[in-house]
Amino acid sequence: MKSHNELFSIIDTRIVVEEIIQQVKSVNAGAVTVFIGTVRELTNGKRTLYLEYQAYESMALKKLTEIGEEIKRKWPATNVAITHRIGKLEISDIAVVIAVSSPHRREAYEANEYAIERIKEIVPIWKKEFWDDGSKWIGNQLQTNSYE
Amino acid sequence: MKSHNELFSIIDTRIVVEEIIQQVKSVNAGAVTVFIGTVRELTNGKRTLYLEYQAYESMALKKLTEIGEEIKRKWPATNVAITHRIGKLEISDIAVVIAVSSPHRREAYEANEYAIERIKEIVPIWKKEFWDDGSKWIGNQLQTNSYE
Amino acid sequence: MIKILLFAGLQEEIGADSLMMDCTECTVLEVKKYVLTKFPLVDLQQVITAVNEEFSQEEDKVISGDVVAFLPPVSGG
Amino acid sequence: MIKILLFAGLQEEIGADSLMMDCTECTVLEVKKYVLTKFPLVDLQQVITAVNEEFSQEEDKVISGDVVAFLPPVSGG
Repeated sequence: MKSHNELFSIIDTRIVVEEIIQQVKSVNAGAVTVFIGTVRELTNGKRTLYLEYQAYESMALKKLTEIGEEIKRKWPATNVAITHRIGKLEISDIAVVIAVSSPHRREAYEANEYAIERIKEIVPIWKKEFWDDGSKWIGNQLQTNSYE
Repeated sequence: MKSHNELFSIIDTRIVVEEIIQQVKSVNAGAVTVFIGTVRELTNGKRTLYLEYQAYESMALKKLTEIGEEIKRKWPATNVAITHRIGKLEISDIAVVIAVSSPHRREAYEANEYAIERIKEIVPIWKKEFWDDGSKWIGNQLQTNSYE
Repeated sequence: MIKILLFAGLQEEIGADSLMMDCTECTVLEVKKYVLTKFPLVDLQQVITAVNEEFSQEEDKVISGDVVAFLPPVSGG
Repeated sequence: MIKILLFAGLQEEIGADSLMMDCTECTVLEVKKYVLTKFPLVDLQQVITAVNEEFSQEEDKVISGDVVAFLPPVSGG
């Protein structure tokens, strides 16, 4: 399964960072920023065994594309590509990659951070954490904090 | 030639981004930020043919290592790796890669941007731009601006 | 008929990834009430809704053939 | 003897990547003046210096065997 809309994808296989970087390459780019969200072992002192991500796929893809459009409006000289993985992820696996290229570095950092904030606000993707004593769907990360 | 000090390197061959990312991987990292500085074609409307980077190598390596130590003091939970390329670089070639991993994303962005600012301040590396009508050593980028 | 999509914890609580509701024209609020009538133990307070993949308000109209998604707080990224 | 390292534009202007200066103990300022005496057309106003790979001030002491680097404004990254 790979449902993708050029620069914005939801996939259920391993994300290859280099491929996302290639999607934003441009002779006008002096800077590329990349954000890689990975599964970490400890969250609030609790040991995660693995995660499961679920998406409302068609809407998630639409919202990722919208985030790309928002970024183009705010920072017109940038190029953006975002891939989010769903399904079962182990510790250190990559859940999301955001690549932004820009002539100048300031915009590349700003646009990249904007993208991850917006993903956490509007993209319908959910994470379930599995520990050795149970599991839980994680919600509302922006307020209750877990991985940010 | 590859003079490196574990996480901090000056090389005169192609930089492989994935290798730098691997150097900061950790089960405690939920976020990895990567900055990739590339050679762009147009600077202030002028078409660059290629660049040449020169370093005071031993001191540059020492200063990169110091920047890593500064970051560890400011953001103790981060891991940092920096590789800078020297010699002749063509358009779109990668000049520098900075990778920062961290449990939380805010620090990973902040530490990464701090690293590139510090590189432009204290690391003895110089860039010469070649155009079809001449060439020039670039200096003082932080004030007169070119690629930032 | 309206299709109701369920995700994450809500999907597990209800034990289905979608439900059908028989109506030709109603509001999002009515769809919510329908679900609460059938599954009174479910908590929809933090759930936001999307109609045909666009975020919606409780007063928004829904017609037969529309897809209403019930979205628990997201945790992607 | 002190070794003086030159880089970037300065290296090209002087036409050498290093110079030697005969002194057993002097200051960074004296090393600068020595270079300006030999190459009066060179502009050192924006150049900063490093002694043994550490940034230095004009009043810093230099002894035989030290390496003094003349660093034009950097442009790495």
